[in-house]
Amino acid sequence: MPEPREGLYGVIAEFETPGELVRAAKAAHDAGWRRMDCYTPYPVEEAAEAIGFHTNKVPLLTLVGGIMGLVAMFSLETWVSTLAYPLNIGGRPTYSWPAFIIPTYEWTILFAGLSAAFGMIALNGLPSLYHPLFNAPNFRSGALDDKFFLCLEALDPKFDVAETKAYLESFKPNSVVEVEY
Amino acid sequence: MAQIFDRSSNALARMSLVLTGLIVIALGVTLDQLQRSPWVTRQGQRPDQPVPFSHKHHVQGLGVQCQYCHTSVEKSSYAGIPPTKTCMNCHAQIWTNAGLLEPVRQSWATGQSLVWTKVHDLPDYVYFNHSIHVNKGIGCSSCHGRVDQMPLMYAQNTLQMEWCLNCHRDPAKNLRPTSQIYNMAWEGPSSEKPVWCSVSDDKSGKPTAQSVNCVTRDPGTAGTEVASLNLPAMPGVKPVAEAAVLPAAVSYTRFTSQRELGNYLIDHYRIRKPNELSSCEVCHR
Amino acid sequence: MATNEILTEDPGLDPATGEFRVIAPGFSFKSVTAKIADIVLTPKTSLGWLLFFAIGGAVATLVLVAVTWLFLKGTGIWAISQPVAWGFAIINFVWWIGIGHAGTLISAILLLFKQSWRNSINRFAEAMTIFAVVCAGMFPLIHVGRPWLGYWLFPYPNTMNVWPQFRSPLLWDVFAVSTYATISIVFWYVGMIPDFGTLRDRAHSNFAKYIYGLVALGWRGSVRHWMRYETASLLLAGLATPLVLSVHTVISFDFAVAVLPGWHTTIFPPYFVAGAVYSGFAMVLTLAIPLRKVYHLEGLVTERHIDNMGKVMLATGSIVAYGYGMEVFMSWYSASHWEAFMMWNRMFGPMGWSYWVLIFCNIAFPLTTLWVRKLRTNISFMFLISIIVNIGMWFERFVIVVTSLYRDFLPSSWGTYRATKWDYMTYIGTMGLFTALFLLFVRFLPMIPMNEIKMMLPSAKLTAKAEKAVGAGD
Amino acid sequence: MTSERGNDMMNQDNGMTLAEVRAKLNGSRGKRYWRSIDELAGTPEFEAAVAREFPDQAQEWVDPVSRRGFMKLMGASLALAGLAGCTKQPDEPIYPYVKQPEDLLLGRPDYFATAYPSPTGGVPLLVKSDAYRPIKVDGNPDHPYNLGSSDPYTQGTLLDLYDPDRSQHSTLRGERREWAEFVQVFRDKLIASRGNGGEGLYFLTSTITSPTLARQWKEAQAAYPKARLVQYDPINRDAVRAAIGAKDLQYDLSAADVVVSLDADFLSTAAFPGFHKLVREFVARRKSPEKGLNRLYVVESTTSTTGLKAEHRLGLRAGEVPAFTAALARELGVSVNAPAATWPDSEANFVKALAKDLKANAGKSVVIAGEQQDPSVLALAVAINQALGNFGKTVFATETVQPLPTSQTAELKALVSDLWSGKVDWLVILNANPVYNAPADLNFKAALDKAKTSVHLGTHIDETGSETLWHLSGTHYLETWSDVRSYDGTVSIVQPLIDPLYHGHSAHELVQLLSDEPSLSPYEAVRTTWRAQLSKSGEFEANWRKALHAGWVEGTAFEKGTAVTAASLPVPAPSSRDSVEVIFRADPSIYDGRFSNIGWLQELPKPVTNLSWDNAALLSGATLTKLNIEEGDILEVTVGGQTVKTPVLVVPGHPDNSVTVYLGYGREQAGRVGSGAGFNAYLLRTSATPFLATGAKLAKTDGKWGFAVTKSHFQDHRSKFFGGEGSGNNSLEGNEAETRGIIRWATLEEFKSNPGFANEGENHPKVERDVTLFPNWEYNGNAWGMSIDLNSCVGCNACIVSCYAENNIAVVGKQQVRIGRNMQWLRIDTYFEGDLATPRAHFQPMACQHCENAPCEQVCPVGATVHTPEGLNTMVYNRCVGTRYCSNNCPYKVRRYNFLLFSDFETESLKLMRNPDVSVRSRGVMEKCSYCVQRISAAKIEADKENREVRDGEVVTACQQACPASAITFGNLNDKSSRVAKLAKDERTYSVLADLNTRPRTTYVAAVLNPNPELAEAPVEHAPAKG
Repeated sequence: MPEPREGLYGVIAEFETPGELVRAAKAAHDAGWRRMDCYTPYPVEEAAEAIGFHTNKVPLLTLVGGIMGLVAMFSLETWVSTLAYPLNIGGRPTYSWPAFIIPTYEWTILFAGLSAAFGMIALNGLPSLYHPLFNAPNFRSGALDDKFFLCLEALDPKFDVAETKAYLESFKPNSVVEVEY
Repeated sequence: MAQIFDRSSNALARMSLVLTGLIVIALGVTLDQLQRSPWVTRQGQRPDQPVPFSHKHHVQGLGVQCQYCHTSVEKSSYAGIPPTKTCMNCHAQIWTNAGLLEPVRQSWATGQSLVWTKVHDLPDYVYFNHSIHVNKGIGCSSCHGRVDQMPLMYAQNTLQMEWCLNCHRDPAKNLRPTSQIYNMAWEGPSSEKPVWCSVSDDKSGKPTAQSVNCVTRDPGTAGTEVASLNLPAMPGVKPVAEAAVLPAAVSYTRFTSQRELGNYLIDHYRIRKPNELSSCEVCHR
Repeated sequence: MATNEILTEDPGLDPATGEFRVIAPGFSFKSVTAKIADIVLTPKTSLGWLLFFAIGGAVATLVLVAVTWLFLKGTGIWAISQPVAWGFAIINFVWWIGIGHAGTLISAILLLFKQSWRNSINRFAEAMTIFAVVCAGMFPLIHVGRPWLGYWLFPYPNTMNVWPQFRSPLLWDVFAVSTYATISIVFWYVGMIPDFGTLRDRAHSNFAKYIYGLVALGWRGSVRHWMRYETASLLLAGLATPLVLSVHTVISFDFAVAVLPGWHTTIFPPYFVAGAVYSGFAMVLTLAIPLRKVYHLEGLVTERHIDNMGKVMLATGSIVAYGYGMEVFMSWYSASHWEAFMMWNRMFGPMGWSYWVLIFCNIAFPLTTLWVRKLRTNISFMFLISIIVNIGMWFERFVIVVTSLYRDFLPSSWGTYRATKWDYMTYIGTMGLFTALFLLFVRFLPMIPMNEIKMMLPSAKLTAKAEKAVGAGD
Repeated sequence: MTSERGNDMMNQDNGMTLAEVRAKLNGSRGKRYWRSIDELAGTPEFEAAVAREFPDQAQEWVDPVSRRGFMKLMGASLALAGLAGCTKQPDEPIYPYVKQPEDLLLGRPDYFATAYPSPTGGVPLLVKSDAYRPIKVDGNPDHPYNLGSSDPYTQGTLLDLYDPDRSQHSTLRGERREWAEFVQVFRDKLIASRGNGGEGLYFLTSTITSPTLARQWKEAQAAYPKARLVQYDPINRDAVRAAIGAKDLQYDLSAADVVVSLDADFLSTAAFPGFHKLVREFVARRKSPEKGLNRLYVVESTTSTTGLKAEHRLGLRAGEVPAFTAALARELGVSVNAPAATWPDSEANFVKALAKDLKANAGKSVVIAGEQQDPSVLALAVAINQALGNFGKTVFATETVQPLPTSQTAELKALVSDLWSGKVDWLVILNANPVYNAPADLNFKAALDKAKTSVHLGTHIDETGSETLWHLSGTHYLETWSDVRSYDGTVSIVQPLIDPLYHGHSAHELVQLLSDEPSLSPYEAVRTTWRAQLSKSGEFEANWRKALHAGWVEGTAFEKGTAVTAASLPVPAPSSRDSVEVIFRADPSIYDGRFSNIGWLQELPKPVTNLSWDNAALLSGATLTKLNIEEGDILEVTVGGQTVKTPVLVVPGHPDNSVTVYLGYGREQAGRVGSGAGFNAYLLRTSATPFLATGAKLAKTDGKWGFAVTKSHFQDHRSKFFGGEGSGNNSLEGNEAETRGIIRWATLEEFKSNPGFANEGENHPKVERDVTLFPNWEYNGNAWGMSIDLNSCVGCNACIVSCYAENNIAVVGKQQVRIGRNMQWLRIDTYFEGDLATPRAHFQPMACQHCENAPCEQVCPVGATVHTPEGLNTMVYNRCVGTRYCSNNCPYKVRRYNFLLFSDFETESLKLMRNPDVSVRSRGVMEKCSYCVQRISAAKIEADKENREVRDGEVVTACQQACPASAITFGNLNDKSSRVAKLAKDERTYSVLADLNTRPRTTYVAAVLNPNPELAEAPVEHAPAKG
């Protein structure tokens, strides 16, 4: 995540409908913008498509977590029952694998689930309690309510304050605002 | 609408998440260590005793044998704490005016017990038997440490279950010839200090533990050094010391490592298998 | 890409199908936010809420008193005895856990099946799950004789070199319930992060801004975040589905693994899971019907929801009925004296009444009436039936636990069971605890997921122009 | 029921000092460890409307949490957790001896021979002593009389020694006094009476059993010829004295093929003289059916285990037994001084068949008469035995075991009349409690006031002790020197195991005060008595030591003769069948009330009824129906103007229009355990009708009583459709026990045609080791196992009490027993069979079966119950968290759970009693039979030290040790030569619930009965035909 710094973060345009946002985002992406993002009150898959975000790593993390849980619990059970303190429990074999399946199963799910949730949060760079966008006067009042935002960021090589603002204005948004770090 | 959080809050939030994780781990490690710490186990602590009795002085200095005071160690679960009379056997004659011994004389005069604080204190649900350990080749120092070097008594070991199991699961590492039970300085055989053991053929009606004969000097060269365990007299059993005078006929095996000796003694002392020794009912009833 | 699906009309929204609408017409993004967020953000707490919270809290103190006395005296204050060593504690545990299942089912399984009508009820169903698991989770801990040693059930390195015994269904419970609780909480929380963002941005007081801001983790609605979020939600749903099936399966193992006639049966896992869902939906109805009335959410929780839940109950109730029938059948077909006697005793023994209560509440009444659509959409009737099924499902566990134990193998050790005031106090107290927790949830957390409702609004549909623009990019 | 007055009086008189002394001994009064005093003490009001099916809960609110407090408990429990958390053990002090006794080896028990002076003859004992504290009482295995067996009373006397409610010092009008002060006053009196020969000096004692005490009394009598000694026990042998004078009858059942009991309950309690030997010899003839079996006929009134064990049992009203005996005698050709009565067919057939069988076995049969019957029954029995030629073969007449045989009731009556006429100057009561147990018509309590000075010597300040002027703290038999004869005459020296706990003094000391050597100690007195006998061959000191060591004095057994003359006594005609009779019997658990304060015995489920903590009016089902009442209803029983209220309990096989009441209950000053339990049946008992009263009136009154019956009593009301008999007259349990193969038995004929009956057929599944999903666990070393012979078990409960003592089992109190929480590790399951009116019963001792495939172990989440390599199902208390799952999953329901804090961790005197080798279990912990693992471990350690295997018979479990019937055998199944391994191979051996494949290590040997073919059995198929 970028460290807080001085200067301009980018320019955001506020749209009334998801359709307008998607159109603008698609156009900007096609125009070569890469440091950009859309902000919507609910998931708009097309917007992600529009800015070229297709895949993410959450499933991989989940798989890795699940395998970790599986291996950890099954080996723990096997070790405990056969090596650490092998006891005769009601005449059952020490390596009672059918009984071991259940905790293993649970831990597989536990680790996978935690990996999915925390993986998502980590990949999203959260927590990010302070974010430059929150400086925009209209962002917090609308972004998670009923407005749709397109942000073109200053880090993009194509960025130029005046030109970018003008470019965004061309999509007829509700407003276009500069965002400071 | 303005920011709710300061710029620094991002770093703070992430740091606190990491910190929380670290604290949880640290807490676990601390608790794990704490339960083994002397604060809990009293390992190495020297509680206040009515008389600052020095095992070092009496054992190392004066050569008093363990069993002189702990009389029932070979016969009973309880090794025995000496009655005041045992102290007075000598201290009626020597150090009769020593201030340190005043509580002993008081006890003798009034008939009130000296009240010691237990140093090796097992929980009440643990049933430990001294006699079986001593009779099967576990020396005093294996558990109690170098008592002969302790001016004031303390517990050398934690006496926790894991510590007990450590040996019950692998007794070979601590077994020694029964002739060496009271030898505080016993360190086990090494290539510098080998041990020679033999088994007497005459096993009729005799505990095999007594028919194992171990010596610390090469029996081929010089006279053997033998100390023996006073087992209760049994019909048809000759004292070991007598048997040991007849070395010529038997063949000795030379041991240079504790592991070899331990395994040899496990066979000949008929030590039970680790799964039997670590079975719950052995200690808990 | 599923672009075509988005353009096709959602059947649930089409009045032509004759289905109830999932959401009443007339809602916009703005009004959805306002409707849901304002319940939470209003500075005024209604008197009714305070009253019910006070009642819930007062009832919850029963648990406190009962558990304090329990810890002072021991489990002997309960009715448990030698043949019947498990009583209310285990019954309540199974009952509460079962109730919890509907929440996970709604949020996870219906999500996977793309049953979008679930969106309105999934949040509070999940909350119900968590609070039910809280109530349930208390019981295994307090029911043991030495609760302060409960941590011995966890595998941790210790100075005794002793480990838990992994063949015991109780240990499986530990893993199943703790996993279930953890995953449910995580799922619930993840689901609320965007809504917390909304609340943060709408809150007036600084304190609310700060608190909601913290728990929102700085959520700002980036579509990249949204995409990962959607993936994670789907994965969690995918994981929670086998989990929820496994949890009640594992709990049924507490009984099925035992040798006791009446417990030792392979039908238990499916029948427990179905029963759990059955009771869970009943509890969702019990909660949803007053809530939509009090908070005027009839537009978001419509008759469609009530009807659908009735159908789910009909389905799961039928599975449960099949389970009961199969038990009876097996007790005859197995030609086992144990089974036959157990079933005779269950029906006609001294505690046979409990079996007939259960048959009436779970089978006779609901499964005859729920077929009727008119009754299914009759709110008061559904409320009544939800209460009856809750009672019936409690008796199911009572029958399983008590009537199997009190007359088992050796006639010499037959006994009986009569609950004490402490049993009742603990049970009723957990209902108070549940109510209090639920009221707190209703007051301080968004009880309907705003973002998921917004997705279903007509205005969320992309215009053809925008669609074309995206399509061109592919 | 009892009144509150006595208790109040005790409080006024003795309250302060009692409290002081208790504070001194215990540091505190001690918590109410058995049951709430409020229930116990003064107010025996009946509980309101409590249906038996739903016993209510103890009122925990009322019961204070006690000083222990929450934190202390938690702390202790955390410490028990084995330092697993951050808990530390507290510092523990060591108190070494100042001078250690030479022969004391701390940590190892010592064993001393002594004897329990039971009123019917001494029980020779070998007492286990740990650091000089007696901790276990068992029979002396070398003694020819009991060969190591014991009985519930004897086992219970250990707790009597340590009873915290024992009198702790002597008192005068409730004020504390020293023994010496009494001696001074008494000596003054004696000096004053010397002139008049001791006139006005009266002694009242329980039956004297000690030859030394008898000798001391005779010497005193010589010095004070006008002094009077009265012996009185409520359960006395006056009938024997009336029938055969100062003689006793001994029976040799090993030579008897046919045994007939005429209301003689010789198998169920030690109250019957010679119990230990009788049981042993009786069951010895039942252990090998292949060698033939004896046959037992029982004609009895109240149902007893003897009757239930019999091949043929005839239930008669007690008043009909004399006439029946006469009929039998007449049938056998004995001349009878009574008119012939007419009998219904069943009885008439019974007499014919019985007489025929007896004639066929003349000289090989025994007729035993009950001592609580009319003397004519005893006299006729002697005549019958004489006619059959049994004397000298199976019956012997000997000198009586009582050194001073008297007719006790008559003597007591004379004493009371002397009291009223003011002749009694001093009344010294020794170890007797007449205020409580004297016949009601004598009104002893009022008469006692007439004595100018009254003295009571006893271990408790009981009903009598609180009425007399002086109370002297007495000694328990384990605290003093004495002697006693066993029923066979062999003398045992009673040697003390411990100094008197409360500075008590014995009757020997008091009687000795009347002699020339008033300060002669009981030790010297006993030595004096036996000096001549022990000097016969060899030196006295050596012989004395030998007698002490062995436990008996050689050559003192009675000579077995045949000379006895039965008095010719009129045979009372039976009362009308419509008139209600009341039968008085000693309680099977607490005898005549002397054991009331022994929690072990109070909590013991009585044989037949399985009732604990109470007595009741025992009725037949038909009488109950006739009276239109239910079990638990309250009945007013009126006999001769006296009325008591008593709850009602049905007993299978009880005669109609007859009520049995057990004596010994309703005590007001027994102590914290016994006071207030049950109702006082002595109030109905008159000196004229001590064991049977007729013309009683029964009337239902208000209220309900909740019984603590440990087993359910449901009748089988199932219709045939649901698998029942359909008659509503059979016990559901009995049917189920049969169907489930829990009880398996056969008649001798069936056994002969199919010796393997126990493991064949649909209801008799057997363990099949090959049927398994996983490999069988191999046991290569020792494999401990137990075998219980169901043909031998007579259900006497000795094993249970022995188990209490050995394993530190807690007593839980009536309320807890009622809701099924008794802690007995071992129980004796009683399964009735057949019609409720004429049942047969099977007794099955049931403890942990130590299943190899233990269902309990598999479900314990913390591994607190696991299998040892030797096959023990071991329970690790300190690991248990108390989920109780193991108990649920135990098909035998033998696990016991500490629902509350049942064990007493506070009362000092009880701490002395505990077995140091067994953990005392705290609350929240499961426990169960361990096969006495502490004994196994001790034996293994000894064997290991000697590098040998444990020998067969080296490990004896506590139950096995106590069993008078040798029904229990324990040992190593892998040792093919061991007795248990041989029994395990016996064809009759079966496993209970074998079809569950739990593979129990405890197996049962199926019973084989030997019915007389002429007395038709109910046509029930017990065993499948061969093939």
